[in-house]
Amino acid sequence: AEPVIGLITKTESNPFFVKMKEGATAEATKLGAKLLSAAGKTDGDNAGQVTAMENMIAAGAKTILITPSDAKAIIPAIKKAQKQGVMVIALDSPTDPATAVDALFATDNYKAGVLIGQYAKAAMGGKKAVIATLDLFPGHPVGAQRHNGFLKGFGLTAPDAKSNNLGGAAAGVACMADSFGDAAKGQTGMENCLQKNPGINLVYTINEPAAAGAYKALKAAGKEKNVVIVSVDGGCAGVKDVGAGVIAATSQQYPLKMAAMGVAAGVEYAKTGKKVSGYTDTGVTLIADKAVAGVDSKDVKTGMDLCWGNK
Amino acid sequence: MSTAPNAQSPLVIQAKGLVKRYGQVTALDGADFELRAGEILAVIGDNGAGKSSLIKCLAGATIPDEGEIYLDGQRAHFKSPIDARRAGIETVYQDLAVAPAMTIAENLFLGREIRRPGFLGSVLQVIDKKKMLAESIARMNDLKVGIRSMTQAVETLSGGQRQCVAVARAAAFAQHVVIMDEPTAALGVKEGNMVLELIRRVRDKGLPVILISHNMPHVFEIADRIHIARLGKRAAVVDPKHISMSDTVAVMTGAKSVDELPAQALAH
Amino acid sequence: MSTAPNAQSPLVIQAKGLVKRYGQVTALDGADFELRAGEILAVIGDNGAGKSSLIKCLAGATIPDEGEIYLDGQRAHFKSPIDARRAGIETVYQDLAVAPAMTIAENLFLGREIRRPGFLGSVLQVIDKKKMLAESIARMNDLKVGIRSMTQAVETLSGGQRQCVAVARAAAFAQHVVIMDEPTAALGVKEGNMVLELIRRVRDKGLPVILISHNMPHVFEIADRIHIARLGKRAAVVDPKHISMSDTVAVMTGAKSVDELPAQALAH
Amino acid sequence: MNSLKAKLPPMGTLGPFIALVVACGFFATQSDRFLSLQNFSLILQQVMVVGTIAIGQTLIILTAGIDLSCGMIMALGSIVMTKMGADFGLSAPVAITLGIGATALFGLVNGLLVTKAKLPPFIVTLGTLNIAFAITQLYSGSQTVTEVSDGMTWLGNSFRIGETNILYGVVLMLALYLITWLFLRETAPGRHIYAVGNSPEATRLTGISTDKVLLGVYVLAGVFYGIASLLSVARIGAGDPNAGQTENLDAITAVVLGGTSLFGGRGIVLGTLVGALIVGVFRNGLTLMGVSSVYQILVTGVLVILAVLTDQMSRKGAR
Amino acid sequence: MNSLKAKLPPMGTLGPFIALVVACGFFATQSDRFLSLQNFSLILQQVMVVGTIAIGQTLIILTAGIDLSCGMIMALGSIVMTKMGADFGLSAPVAITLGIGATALFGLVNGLLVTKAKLPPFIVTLGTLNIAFAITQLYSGSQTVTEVSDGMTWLGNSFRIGETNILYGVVLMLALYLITWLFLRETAPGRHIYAVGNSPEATRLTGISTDKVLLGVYVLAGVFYGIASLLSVARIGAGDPNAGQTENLDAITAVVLGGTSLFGGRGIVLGTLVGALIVGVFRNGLTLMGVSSVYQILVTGVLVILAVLTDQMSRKGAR
Ligand SMILES: Nc1ncnc2c1ncn2[C@@H]1O[C@H](COP(=O)(O)OP(=O)(O)OP(=O)(O)O)[C@@H](O)[C@H]1O
Ligand SMILES: Nc1ncnc2c1ncn2[C@@H]1O[C@H](COP(=O)(O)OP(=O)(O)OP(=O)(O)O)[C@@H](O)[C@H]1O
Ligand SMILES: [Mg+2]
Ligand SMILES: [Mg+2]
Repeated sequence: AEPVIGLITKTESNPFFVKMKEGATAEATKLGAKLLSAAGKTDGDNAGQVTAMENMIAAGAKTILITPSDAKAIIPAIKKAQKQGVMVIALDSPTDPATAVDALFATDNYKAGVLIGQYAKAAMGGKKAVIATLDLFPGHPVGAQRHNGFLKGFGLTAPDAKSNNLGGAAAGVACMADSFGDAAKGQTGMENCLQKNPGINLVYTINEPAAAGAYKALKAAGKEKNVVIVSVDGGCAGVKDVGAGVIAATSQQYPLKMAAMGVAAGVEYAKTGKKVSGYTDTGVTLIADKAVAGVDSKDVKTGMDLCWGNK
Repeated sequence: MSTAPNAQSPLVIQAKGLVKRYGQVTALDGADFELRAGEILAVIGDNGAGKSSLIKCLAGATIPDEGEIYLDGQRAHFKSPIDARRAGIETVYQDLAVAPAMTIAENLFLGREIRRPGFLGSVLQVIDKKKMLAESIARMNDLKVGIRSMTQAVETLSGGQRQCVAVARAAAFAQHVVIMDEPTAALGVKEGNMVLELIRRVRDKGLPVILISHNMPHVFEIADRIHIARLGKRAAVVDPKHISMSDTVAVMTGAKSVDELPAQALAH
Repeated sequence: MSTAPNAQSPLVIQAKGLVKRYGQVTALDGADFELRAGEILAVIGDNGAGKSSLIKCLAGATIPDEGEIYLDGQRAHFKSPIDARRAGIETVYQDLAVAPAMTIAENLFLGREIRRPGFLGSVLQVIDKKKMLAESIARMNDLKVGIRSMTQAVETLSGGQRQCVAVARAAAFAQHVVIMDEPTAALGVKEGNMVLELIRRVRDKGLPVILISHNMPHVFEIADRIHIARLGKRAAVVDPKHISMSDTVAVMTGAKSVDELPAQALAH
Repeated sequence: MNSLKAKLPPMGTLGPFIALVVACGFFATQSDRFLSLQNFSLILQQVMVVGTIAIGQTLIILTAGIDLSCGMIMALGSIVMTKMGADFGLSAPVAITLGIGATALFGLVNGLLVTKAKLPPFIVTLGTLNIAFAITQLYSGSQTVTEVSDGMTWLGNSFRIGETNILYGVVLMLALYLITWLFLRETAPGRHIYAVGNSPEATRLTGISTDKVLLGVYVLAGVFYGIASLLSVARIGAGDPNAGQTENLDAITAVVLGGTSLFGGRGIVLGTLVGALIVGVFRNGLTLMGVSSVYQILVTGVLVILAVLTDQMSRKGAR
Repeated sequence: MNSLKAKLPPMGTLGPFIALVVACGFFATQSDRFLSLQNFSLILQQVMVVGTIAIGQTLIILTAGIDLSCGMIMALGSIVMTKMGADFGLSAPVAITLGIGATALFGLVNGLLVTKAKLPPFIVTLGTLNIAFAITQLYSGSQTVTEVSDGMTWLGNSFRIGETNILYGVVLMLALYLITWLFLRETAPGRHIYAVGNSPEATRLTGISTDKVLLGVYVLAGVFYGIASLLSVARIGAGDPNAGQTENLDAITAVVLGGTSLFGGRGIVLGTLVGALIVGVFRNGLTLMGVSSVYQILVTGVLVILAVLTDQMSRKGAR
C-alpha cells in the first residue's frame, strides 16, 4: 500500500502553514504517498494536535510531521506515537527538549529575529531608534523568540531563546501591541502606538501581514517615509512588499522546503524502515531592498524566487 | 340594527368532524360546529372540553388532524393565522397573544400599523405613531378601562387591562367573524359589561361572534345560541330562550343527556 | 368546625398605608388592609384597582415603597416570597406562577418535594416520585378536574386546568394564611364550585383566606367580609349579609360613596 | 411567565453611555494623549468594521437569535470582492456588489435554515461559520489579495474637519446606525422585528408571518456583513482571508454591552454602537497607558464587567 | 407567552442519538478502520476533557445562562495543580484539590456576579474568561509545566477489556455524566435547576431561593471544570497554559447538539455526551477518510447542520 504520512500544522489559515501543506502535498503526489492533514483550531491548541495525531495513527500513518503548537505539552503524545512505531518529525518549531522527536526540519526563529534586528540597527544608521513592536499574542513561543531575537540583534537587553516572555520596556521599547499576525489588528495596534508615541521610527512586526497593517497606519498618519518597518516570515506577498518599499527587510524562512523534506523522509521510512534523525536547519535569509553595510542580505529578486521555498 | 338570526340564516363557518390529538391526549374527538350569519354563538364546556382547541382550528392557529372547515360554504384550508386573518376572522386567544415588551398602542395595531401618508408610508412603511395613539385611546375608552398611558408596555398592565387590549384589537379589526376565548374572565363587573356591550355592537354591525365563556349569566344574557362542548365533541346546541341555566349546566357536565331535554330547548 | 369570625377575632394580617409606585403609575396609594382569624375575606375592585399589587405586598412578591405590614400583631418585613412562605402564607398568583415545562406533580411540589426516606432523602435529597404522583392525583381529584396524567407538562394544560394546579398547590401547603388572586377566573361552573368548596374547607381548618374575585355571586356566596379596593385605596369593608350586590358594585365603581351606605352594611 | 424579562427595566442607551463616559474619564486621567479629537477619530476607525457587523448582529439578537458566522461571512465577502476585481478585472462597483451578494446569500442560507428547517440559530451559524471559513480559505488559497483598486478602498480615505481626519467609512457606519435605528423605531417591519423577538407565538397569532420577518433579518444582516467586508478592505487595503475570526464574539459583546437582551425583543441599536466604542476605548486607552498585553487582557476582563455594572447601577438610579 | 418554547417537543436524547448513529454508519462505510472498539475508545479519550467541561456548561445553560469562561478556567486549574506540584512539591491529592478549588472559586465569582450584581452571564463570563486567561499566562510565565507527578496523570492510564484500552479518565467522565443525570432527574436541587431555567419568576414565587440555586450551579460547574483540568493534565501529561481557548464554543456546541435549549429549562445532560461524541466522531471519521484539513472544516460545518436536522426530523416522526 502507499505510505501514509500525516501533517499537522498549528492553524489552517496562516499562509505560512498553507504553504507548508502545499509543499507536502506536491512532494507526496510526486513520491506516491497519501498525505493526511490536520491543524489545531487556534495557534496554541495543543489538545487539537494530540487528537489529530491519534486519529492519523488510527488511519495508518507511519510518519507524522508536526509543527508543535506547544513545544513541551506535545511530548507525551509524541512518545506514545513513537511507541507504536511511528516516526515523528517536527517542522518549523522544535520541541522542548528537541530530542523528543526523531528529527527536526526547522528554522531558528530567534536567529531570524537576531538577523532582522541587526539589519534594523544598521538601517537606522546611528539615529536614535524609537521602537514599536507588533507581536503575535501573549504566551506564544514563536512570537517571543522572534521578538527577543530582534531585541538581541538590535543590541538591546533581551531574554534568551527559551523565554516565552517578551523583553520590552526595560530594553527601551516605546510601544508593544499584539497583532495576532493579522493585518487589521496590526493596523489597530500601530495606530494606538502612534497615538502613544508619535516619534516612533522603527517598527518590528511578527510577520508581513502585520507589517502591511502597520504601514497602512503609518501612511494614514503621513509618517510612512520616515519609519523603518522590519519583519520576519518571508512569504511571497511579504517579499513583494519589501520590493515595494513597504517593508525595509524581512527574515525569510522556508516552510515548503521543510515539508518536502519531511514527506521524503516519511516515504523513505515506509520503504526501507530507515529513520532520519537530528536537526536540519532549513535556513534563514535576510531579504532587503537596500543592502546595508555589515549585514548580509539578498535582494528582492532572490527573495521572490525563494519565497517560502519555492525552489 | 340587524334582524335576529334564525335557522334560515346562512352558515358562515361550518366544521365537520374535527379531530386534534396531542400525544395521547385527544383534545378534539370529531367535533362539529356551525356559526350562522349575524348571531352570537356561545361555546361553553368544562375545563379541558376542547373549546380553545376548537376555535384555534377555526382561527388557523392549529391545523386539525382530521375534519373539514367551510367558510361561507367554501372549503377552507387555514395553514396559519395569516390565512384566517385574511379571511376576516379576528380572534382573542385565551392566553392573550400580546407582545409583553411592546406598548398598548403597538399591540393594538401589530401587523396592521397605521402608516404615514404618501411615500413615507407606502414605500418606507413609516408608521404614524400619533394617529395610532389617538386611535388606541378611542378604542380603549370604548371599554371604559382606566389605563393611564397607551405607551405603557403591556407587561406592566394588570390582568384585566391586558385582556381589554386583546378584546379591543379583535373588535376593531374584524371584517367577517370575531372569535373570543373567555374575553371577560379577568374583567371586573364594569369592564365585563362593557365587553358584552361591545360584542353586541359588533353583532349589530352584522358580524357573527363566537364567545367562549364560563360565565353563565353572561352567556344567557347575550347568546343567540349556545354550543355545548363536552369531551372533545359537540354535545348539543341549545336555545337560551327555551332552556334553563341549570339544564344547560347539567348537559355541559354530563349530568343530563341531550335526549332528556325538551325538543324546543335545542337550537337549529 | 370553626366558629364564625367576628369583630373580636384577632387580626392575622394587618397593613397600614401601603404605597407602591411603578414609574408614574401609582398602583397602591395608601391602602389599608385587615384580615381576621378564621375568615374568608373577599377583595373586589375594578381592573387596575390595585388588588394584585396589594396581595403581592402581603406575599412578599413585591416590597411596598411605604407602609407597614403586621403578621399576628408583629411587624413583618417580607424581603422575598421565601419569607412569606416561611411564615405559612401560601399564594395563588393571578398569572399562575408555574414552570411551564415541568409536570403537574413537580409544579405542585416545587420547593417542597417529598423526599425518599432515610439517607437517600435526607442527605442526597432524592425525591420520591411515586409518592408525589399519588399525592398529586389525590389533590387534583379533590378539585374534580379531568386531567389524564400528572406527568403531563403544565404548558400542555388548558387554561382552567392550569389554574387548578396553582389552587391545589396553595390549598395543600398553607399553614397560616391562603391568598388566592382570581382562582376561579378560568374555571368552568363545576370546577369553580369545587374551588369554592375547597376554600371553605381551608377556612374550616381554621386558616383565614383572602379571595380576590370579579365573580360577585361567588363572592357573596362565600365571603365573610368584603374589602372593596378602589384607585389604590381601601374604599370600604362591607358585610355581605347586610348589603346588596348592586350597592357593593356601586361602591366599587364609584357610583355610590361609602357615606351613602347604611351603617350596618359596613363590616368591622 | 416571562417574568425575568418582565423585570428588566425599559432599555435605553443611557446606561451603556454612562459606562462609556466613565471609561473615557478614567483614561483621560491616565494618559494626556487620550482626550483628543484625533484619537477619537482613530477609535472610530478601529471599531468601524466590527461596529458595522454588530448592526446585523443586533437585528438577529433582537429576534432572539444569535449569529456566530458574522465575522467569517465578512471575510468571505472581502475576498470575493477583491478577487473579483483582481482576477477578472471587474470594476469596483460590480465587484463590491458581488461581494455583498455573497454575504447576503449566506445570510439567506442562515435564514432559511432557521425558519424553514426550524434549527436553532446557534447551530446553524456555527455550521455556516465553518463553511464560510473553508470557502474563504479555498477560494483565496489563504493568500491575502493585495491588488485592490482605488474604487474599493475609497471609504478608507478621509476628509478633514479642523485638525481631525474623518474616514468616509466611519461616516458610513454612523449613517447605517442612524438609519437602522430609525428603521427599527419608526417603520412597521422594524416593529415586527421587536415583536418576533418579544413573543414569536403572539406575533404569529396576530397574523404576521414570523418566517418572513426572520428571513428578512438574516438577509439584511448579511448585507451589513457585506458592507463590513467593504469597510475592512478599505481599512486594510487588501482582502484578508484571515480576517473575521474573532469578530463574532466581539460583535455579540458590543450588542450585549449596549444593553440588548440575548433573549430577544429588547434593545436599541444605538446602544450597540456605544458597546463597540467601549471595547475600542479600552483597547486604545490601555495601549496609551502602556499596559503590556497580558495585563491588557486582565484589565479588559475587569473593565467589561465594570461597564455593565455601571450600566446596571445607572438604571437603578433612574428608576 | 413562552409559546416558542412551548412548541418544542419534550426533549430526549433520542434525536441526537439517532444523529450519532447515522454519522457512525456513514463513516463505517467510508473507512474500514472506523468501526472498531479501539477506535471508539480513542474517540472517547479525545472528548473526555471537553465532555467533562460540557457537563458544567449544561448545568449553566439549563438555568438559561451561558459560560464563555469554562475553557480558560479549566486551563487555569491545570496550571494551578501542576505548578503546585512542581513548585512546592505538594502531593498529587493536595495539588489537585487546590486546582479544583481555584476553578470552583472562579465559578463562585461568576455566580456572585450573576446573582448578586444581576449581570448577564454572557458578559460576566466574557470578563472572567479574559481574567482567567491572563492569570494563567502570568502565573505560568506562559511556560508549559512538564514536571507532573504520576499521581496527577493516573487518570491517563488505561486498563484493557479484551483488545480495547480504556482510560480511567473516560470511566470517570462517564460516571460523572451518570451521576449528574441522576442528580438532575431524581433530586430536589436538580429539579430546582430546571425550574429556575424554565421560569425564574415562578420559581422565586414558590419560595425557592433562585439565587442559591444559581450560585450552586456556577460553583458546581467550576468543580466540573476543575475535574476537566485534571483530565487534561492526565491526557497530555503536562499543564498547558494555552489550553482551553476553544473549549467554550466546543462545549456549548455539544450542549446544543445534545438537544438542550439555550433558553433554559429544557434538556437532558446525557444528550450533551452524545453531542460531544458527535463532534469527536466527525473529527475522527474525517481524518480516517483522509479528508484534507480545510475540507474537514467545510464538511464539519455541513455535518453539524445535518446532525441537528436529523434530530429535528426524528422528533417530528416521534410525534
Ligand atoms: N399543546 C398541547 N399539548 C398537549 N395537550 C394539549 C395541548 N393543548 C391542549 N391540550 C389538551 O387538550 C385538552 C383540551 O384543551 P383546551 O385548551 O381545548 O380546553 P378548553 O375547553 O379550552 O378548557 P378551558 O376552559 O380550561 O380553557 C386538554 O385536556 C389539554 O390538556
Ligand atoms: N410591574 C408593573 N409596572 C408598571 N405598572 C404596573 C406594574 N404592575 C402593576 N402596574 C399597574 O398598577 C395598577 C394596579 O395593578 P394591579 O395588577 O394591582 O390591578 P388589579 O386590581 O389586580 O387589576 P385586575 O383586576 O385587572 O387584575 C395598574 O394600573 C397596572 O397597570
Ligand atoms: Mg380554553
Ligand atoms: Mg390583578
